[in-house]
Amino acid sequence: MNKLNLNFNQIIACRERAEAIAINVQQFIDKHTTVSIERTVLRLLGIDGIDEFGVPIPNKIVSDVLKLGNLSLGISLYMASALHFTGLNLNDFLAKYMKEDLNICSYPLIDVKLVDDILKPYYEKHLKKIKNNKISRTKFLQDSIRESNTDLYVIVATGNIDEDVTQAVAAAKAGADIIAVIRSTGQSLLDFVPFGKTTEGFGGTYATQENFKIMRTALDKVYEEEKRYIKLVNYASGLCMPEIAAMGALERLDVLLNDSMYGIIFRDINMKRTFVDQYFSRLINAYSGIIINTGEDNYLTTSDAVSEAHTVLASQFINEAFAKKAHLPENLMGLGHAFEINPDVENSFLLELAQAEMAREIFPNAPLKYMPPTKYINGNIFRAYQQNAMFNIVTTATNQSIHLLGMMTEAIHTPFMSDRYLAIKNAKMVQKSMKSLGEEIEFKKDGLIQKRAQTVLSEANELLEQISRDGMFNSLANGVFADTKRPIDGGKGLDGVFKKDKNYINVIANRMEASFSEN
Amino acid sequence: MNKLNLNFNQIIACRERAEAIAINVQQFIDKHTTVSIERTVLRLLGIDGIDEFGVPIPNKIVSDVLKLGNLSLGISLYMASALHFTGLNLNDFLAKYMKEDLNICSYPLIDVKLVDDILKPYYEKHLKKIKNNKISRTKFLQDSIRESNTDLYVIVATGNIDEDVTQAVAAAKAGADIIAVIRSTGQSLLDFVPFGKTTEGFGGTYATQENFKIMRTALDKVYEEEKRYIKLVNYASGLCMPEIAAMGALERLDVLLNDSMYGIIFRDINMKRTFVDQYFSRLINAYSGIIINTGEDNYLTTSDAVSEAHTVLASQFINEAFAKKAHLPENLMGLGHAFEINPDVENSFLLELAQAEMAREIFPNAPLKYMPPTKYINGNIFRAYQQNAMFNIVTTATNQSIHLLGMMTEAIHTPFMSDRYLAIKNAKMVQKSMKSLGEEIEFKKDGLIQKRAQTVLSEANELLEQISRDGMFNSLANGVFADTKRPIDGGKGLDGVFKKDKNYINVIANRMEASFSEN
Amino acid sequence: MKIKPYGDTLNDGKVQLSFTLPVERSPKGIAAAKEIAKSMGLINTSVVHSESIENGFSFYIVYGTTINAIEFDEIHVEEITQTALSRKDIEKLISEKLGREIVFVGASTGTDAHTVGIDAIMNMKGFAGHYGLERYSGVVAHNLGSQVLNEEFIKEAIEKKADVLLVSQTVTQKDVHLKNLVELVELLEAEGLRDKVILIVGGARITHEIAKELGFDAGFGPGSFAEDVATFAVNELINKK
Amino acid sequence: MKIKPYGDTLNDGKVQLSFTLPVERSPKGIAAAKEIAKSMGLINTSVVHSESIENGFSFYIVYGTTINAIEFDEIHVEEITQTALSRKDIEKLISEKLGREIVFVGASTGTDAHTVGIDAIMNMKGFAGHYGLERYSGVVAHNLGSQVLNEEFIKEAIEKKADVLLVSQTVTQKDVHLKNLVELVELLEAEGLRDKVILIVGGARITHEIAKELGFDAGFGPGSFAEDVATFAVNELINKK
Ligand code: B12
Ligand code: B12
Ligand SMILES: Cc1ncc(COP(=O)(O)O)c(C=O)c1O
Ligand SMILES: Cc1ncc(COP(=O)(O)O)c(C=O)c1O
Repeated sequence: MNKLNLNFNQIIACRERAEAIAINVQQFIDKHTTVSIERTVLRLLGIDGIDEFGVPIPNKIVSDVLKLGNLSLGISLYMASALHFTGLNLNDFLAKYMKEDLNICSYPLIDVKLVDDILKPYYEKHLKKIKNNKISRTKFLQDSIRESNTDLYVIVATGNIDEDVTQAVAAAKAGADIIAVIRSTGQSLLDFVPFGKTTEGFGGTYATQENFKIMRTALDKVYEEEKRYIKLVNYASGLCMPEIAAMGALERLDVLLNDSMYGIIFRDINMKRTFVDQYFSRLINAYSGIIINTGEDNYLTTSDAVSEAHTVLASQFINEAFAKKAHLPENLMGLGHAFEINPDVENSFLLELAQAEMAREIFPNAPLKYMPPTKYINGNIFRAYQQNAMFNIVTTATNQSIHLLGMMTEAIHTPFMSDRYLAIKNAKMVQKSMKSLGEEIEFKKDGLIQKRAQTVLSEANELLEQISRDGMFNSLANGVFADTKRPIDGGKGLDGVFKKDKNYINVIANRMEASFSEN
Repeated sequence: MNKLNLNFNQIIACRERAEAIAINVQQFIDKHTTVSIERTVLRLLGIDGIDEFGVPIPNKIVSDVLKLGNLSLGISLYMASALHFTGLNLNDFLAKYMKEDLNICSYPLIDVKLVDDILKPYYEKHLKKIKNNKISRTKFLQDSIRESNTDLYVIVATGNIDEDVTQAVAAAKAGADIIAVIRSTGQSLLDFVPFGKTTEGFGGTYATQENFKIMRTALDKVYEEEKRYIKLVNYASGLCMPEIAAMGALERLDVLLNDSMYGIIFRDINMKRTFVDQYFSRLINAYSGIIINTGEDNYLTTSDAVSEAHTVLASQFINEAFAKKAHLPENLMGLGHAFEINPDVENSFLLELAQAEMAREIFPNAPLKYMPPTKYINGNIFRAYQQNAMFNIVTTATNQSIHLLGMMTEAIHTPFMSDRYLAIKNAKMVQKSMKSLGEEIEFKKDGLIQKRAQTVLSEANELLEQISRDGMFNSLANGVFADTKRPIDGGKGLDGVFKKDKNYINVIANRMEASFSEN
Repeated sequence: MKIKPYGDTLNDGKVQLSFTLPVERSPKGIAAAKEIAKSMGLINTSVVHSESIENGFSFYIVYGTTINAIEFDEIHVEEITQTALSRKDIEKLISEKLGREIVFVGASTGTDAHTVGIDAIMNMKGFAGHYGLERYSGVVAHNLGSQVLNEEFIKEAIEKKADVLLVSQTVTQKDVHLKNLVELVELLEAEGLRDKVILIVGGARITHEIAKELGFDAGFGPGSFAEDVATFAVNELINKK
Repeated sequence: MKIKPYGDTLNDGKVQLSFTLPVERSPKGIAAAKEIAKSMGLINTSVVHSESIENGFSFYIVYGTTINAIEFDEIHVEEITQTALSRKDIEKLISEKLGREIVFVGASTGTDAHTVGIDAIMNMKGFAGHYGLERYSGVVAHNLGSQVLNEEFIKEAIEKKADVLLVSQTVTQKDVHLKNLVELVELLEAEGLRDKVILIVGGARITHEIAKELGFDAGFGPGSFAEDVATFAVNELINKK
């Protein structure tokens, strides 16, 4: 497809530059681990639950090592050593550990070579579960009735998982294909994952494994009733990125928002911390067949969508390169972009159309995530409904994959049930009445639409060149994205980053990486 | 412009067939006059006002002739004879006539050759006024600021002319270019025009000359304030078609709904009556520079917009031919069409786009009147707002001239002030954000859009062929338009039609026709 | 069961409203909009949008929480409870229980020229896949069209020996339909005909409740089909026998 | 002057409302929707749309006439009455009347990560063509960014010798902003700082009235610019002198 007459050499150049940028960051990543990565290892061994103070056991164990051990060696070693010396199985050991208030560092460390053998039975059990989830998902999707290539995505955000279920099921039955449970404000800055079912959150519902399970069960019921598999989304970006990825894999989530750049820019998370976390979390996603969604769309909420369009594209190239490094196939790369141009700009719709078509042509196999207008939505719900219709039109004309529905009350509150319902109807009307629009219209040669796409592409190329020259860390410090500058050693979570010892071991990462080289 | 790859020979064939149909009807028209035509003559001599029972003086005079004279000779003869024999000027005669309750037939009839000389001073005065109106309009329009080639048209319909003014001025200031004052339900079946200012109507406000003046004055004030000339519309179709045309010309209306076919089908007005009326009323419009609007859009409210699209096009060709006969130049032919396909029809938007573009290409110089979705609007005001946005998009993409704004409350009530305001904002957002859409997109060769237009054109051609074979009267009796059959001698108003005597004279028609052959 | 509107939590009472005020947009206008909402028993009101609509008017969108719950179980609806039979069953009922043709006379009356509704019910073709009364065996359907004055309508009904009168009314502005409908009932009563016919009205703003109030036997709103009307009418005629 | 909402005739009282009910769509649901509207003091209510929204819920759109008029002239608004000065005039005022630099410390506090609002007010570039405070001569503007906890915010304010504190709050779900704002006032009082600073809050759902209620000196909603805040703050500082 080449409706825009894009310069293919430029696209290749962009990919090469992004690759160079990613390689550079990857060198840093490969040398480091984080508290969250180590907790994730524990979770995938099967360690869950909280202590009497509400502290998750994975956190408790990792802080033992922080206090008395050396996390640079990896929690795998400590865990294996403990099991080795106590001679207990994991369950019994954990019971004893909790009851007697032991420290995981109380045991002599064993030879690294023995670690994998000791831990294998535990992690295999959970990786098996994850593989099975992947198989079931594939089957469900094959058997599902689908009316369109575009998945309609809505959010629920009541703060109460039971109410979320009510809303999600109603939305699914009304035609939504994907349900995202937005997290409570502030969760992404917690350096632990809350535990159990929750019914109180602000602007969203806590992401907990139990909440994942509750929602998955509810949506699987919709599948039984309607033979439509409803994809479930949650948000991994934040201080617990890999842990949430692991939980998502275990509970058969289908999509995870998973983007360091979002954490750095919009949550002021330290860049070193989150790049390292991101690699491991994406590895898990790749292993589990979970689509990642990246957050480039957010850039346009703080910077201008007309002049900064190329930053979105540049970042998509970088995110693609990062994703490749983590073995994600293209069909799991849900790169983000957004319809955020001020509608008062003359021909803004044509610019949006150019941008969306461009993303589609440059990333033809990626399940692109397209975000609705948010910034220029105001309290006029009628106007918002129209803007959302225009957004829906662009998706239908350019065949986007994951289509987040705009809400008429975007500027007011997290969606009411009726807001979501009306949003679905809006999209459905467009999908049906404009079904073949994409095939039927062409863009004038060298017209405004073609030229716009060409310009954005070449600006992205320049920006990538500059970033590859300055390095990713410096570029973020200089504020290349979203008009936001983040110091390399600033932000939250840097104290959770550790240089790997030469004896460092991570049984899960090893196992997963091996599985990818097998294929 | 030929984005649709239409067959030009077919267009020419359609025009020829429509011409043949119109010539046939014109033969009937030329032989007849109606009560309303004769009353119009009186009005253009300057006769206005009502008697003590509320009967308009023109009606009173014409009924004198119905009772004691022979209307086939034309009212001009009676009027001239009366003035000749009383030796009074028109004013004095009227005063005497009213005071003494005279009958216009009381005077011996003079030689037809003298009639024009006697009446000339009176009608010249009013035709002069009309010419001046035309000149002022041209000047206002030249001096006006215009943002787009498309005029946004909204209706007011409170029933109360004062409230209408409030609403009209608000709408004009919010960006409306054209204001139509909808008539009260039932007025079109009255065989007289109500007199004076009115403040009570149902579903609309009575069309009276005084109401015209009140609204014209209010809109001219907007011009003074904003340097934007606001066009004023009213509705002529009905039993008083030519009278309203005359009143409109005198009060500087700019557009008149003026279509016999509408009256026949949707008001059950007798076809002979209204064809005859239509000719004279369009002559007046042509003379006054008033745009006519035809009512083909209405067909799709009773018959299916997908299968009967060609009836709209066929009727437009016929209306064009009728208009030519009445000396209307193309730039006054506001042929009607509508966006009325069920939005549940797959690709309905593409069909609408094809239809609108087709009308634009076939009638490139006509100020096409494009009607919004009405039939498939329901009480869901949000859905309606979206449908209206989609309609607005088609207009912007196909460059329609007179764009009636859809109301989100179409299925509920005649518009509230806020409905109209929101409708204008909706259209403005589309006009701005999609400004160059029409130039920038092309339609796939032999794709769905092109094929649809080609099919509709060829079906219209066939229908025109059939109508030219059966004759217009029989075709209407057979229900070719709007699934509605109307017997040739049925409906309202046939008793107001008269065969012209060989001595028939109509000083106004003569003068106007002469003026056209002068040019 | 007490119920309240639902936003995103059961019984949170959330409602959206919009209206215009005849004042300029200003902080005072916004406060006035809030007052209007409060006067409707709303709390936690939030004027989420305000806009000048020119010429001394302004438009407001408000969200709020209504404090009133209503007792759902106590709601009583004047409702036509029979479920519609199929055309076949109706035809059987007519031939078996009435044993004669029944005559429907219908029109869009007064100054109303909207015929799509009455056509949908009466004409052969019907509406949305439901055939109209004309198609029913055992039914004679006379559709008089539009703008039929009440007097003329009654005259035709007598002439055609109507069993059932069908009236369609679409224009409701300034309650013009109510006047026209009441007039019809009065005329029928004056002629001593009211009890001799089944009198039915339909239209976009018609409900069974309104129809009963006005003295009609039944009323049908949007989404009605010939089956609904025929089921009701035939059953009434059988009951009357 | 008594005023009512306006549909198409002065004081016709027309309002539109919409809401969801936790019941299936049915004639009873529609009647319930009407009851809800009536319970809000509406008459001539008309349920113009009803739709099932799946899973035991239904959506309604209602038009009606409110019987309540409100007394417009009696409405009192807590309003910042000073009209905003231009940047130039503000700078002049600072140098002439205060004769020293004034220090603004601002942040999006608590868990709130929305910075566009506070950036619009404080950063060089400003918003919609209005430069931010950073650009003002005589002003030192420290924008601490987002997710700044109240304790940290106060610490920075003390350190930077703030004259004016600017707080931005965007997330209002479950009134999370109110708790956070009240907490800030309490902490400032506990530290004996409340009277030493001008305390200002802004955000999409903030009004001057709410701000005053919460113990702030002023509140700014949508459409505010640096000029508005600066005018208020500088005048307050001059008054305090
Ligand atoms: C089509 C239409 C027209 C067409 C009518 C063509 C025709 N031959 O019927 C035309 C263009 C001519 C027209 C003209 C006017 N219209 Co009109 N029109 C409409 C429109 C778009 C659709 C109505 C329709 O056909 N609905 C489809 C049918 C199937 O639905 P229905 O009538 O409700 O019928 C169903 C049920 O109600 C029921 N039913 C109906 N009748 C009966 C009878 C019986 C016995 C039974 C059992 C059941 C039954 O069964 C039907 C099937 O389910 C509506 C807006 C809208 N979207 O609703 C405006 C609308 C009805 N029109 C309106 C107006 C004001 C007019 C005019 C008066 C405007 C003017 N001043 O010129 C004119 C004049 C008409 C007149 N004198 O009556 C207003 C009425 C406002 C009000 N509430 O009073 C509306 C709502 C538009 C608006 N917002 O202003 N109109
Ligand atoms: C942009 C945006 C984001 C961006 C923020 C990026 C950034 N760096 O700021 C991103 C994508 C990161 C984001 C995330 C979230 N968002 Co957000 N977001 C928005 C959005 C689209 C626009 C807000 C905005 O920038 N407005 C433009 C600015 C200029 O307006 P403003 O803030 O009102 O500022 C003006 C005035 O209020 C005033 N002002 C503001 N602050 C101050 C301070 C002072 C001192 C003064 C004087 C004046 C002043 O002056 C400004 C200029 O006139 C709104 C929806 C909308 N259209 O409003 C949702 C919205 C605010 N977000 C919302 C939510 C829930 C979230 C999340 C919590 C969702 C989640 N659970 O993940 C997250 C997390 C954020 C968190 N922890 O706080 C909700 C809030 C619902 C509610 N009422 O509680 C909204 C309304 C969307 C929705 N309908 O759900 N969001
Ligand atoms: C990439 C990405 N991750 C995560 C989130 C949500 O993060 P949080 O839970 O911190 O609000 C978003 C929200 O838009 C996002 O775009
Ligand atoms: C051509 C034409 N004439 C007249 C009218 C209005 O006629 P009436 O005043 O009879 O409602 C319309 C309304 O749509 C129309 O399309």
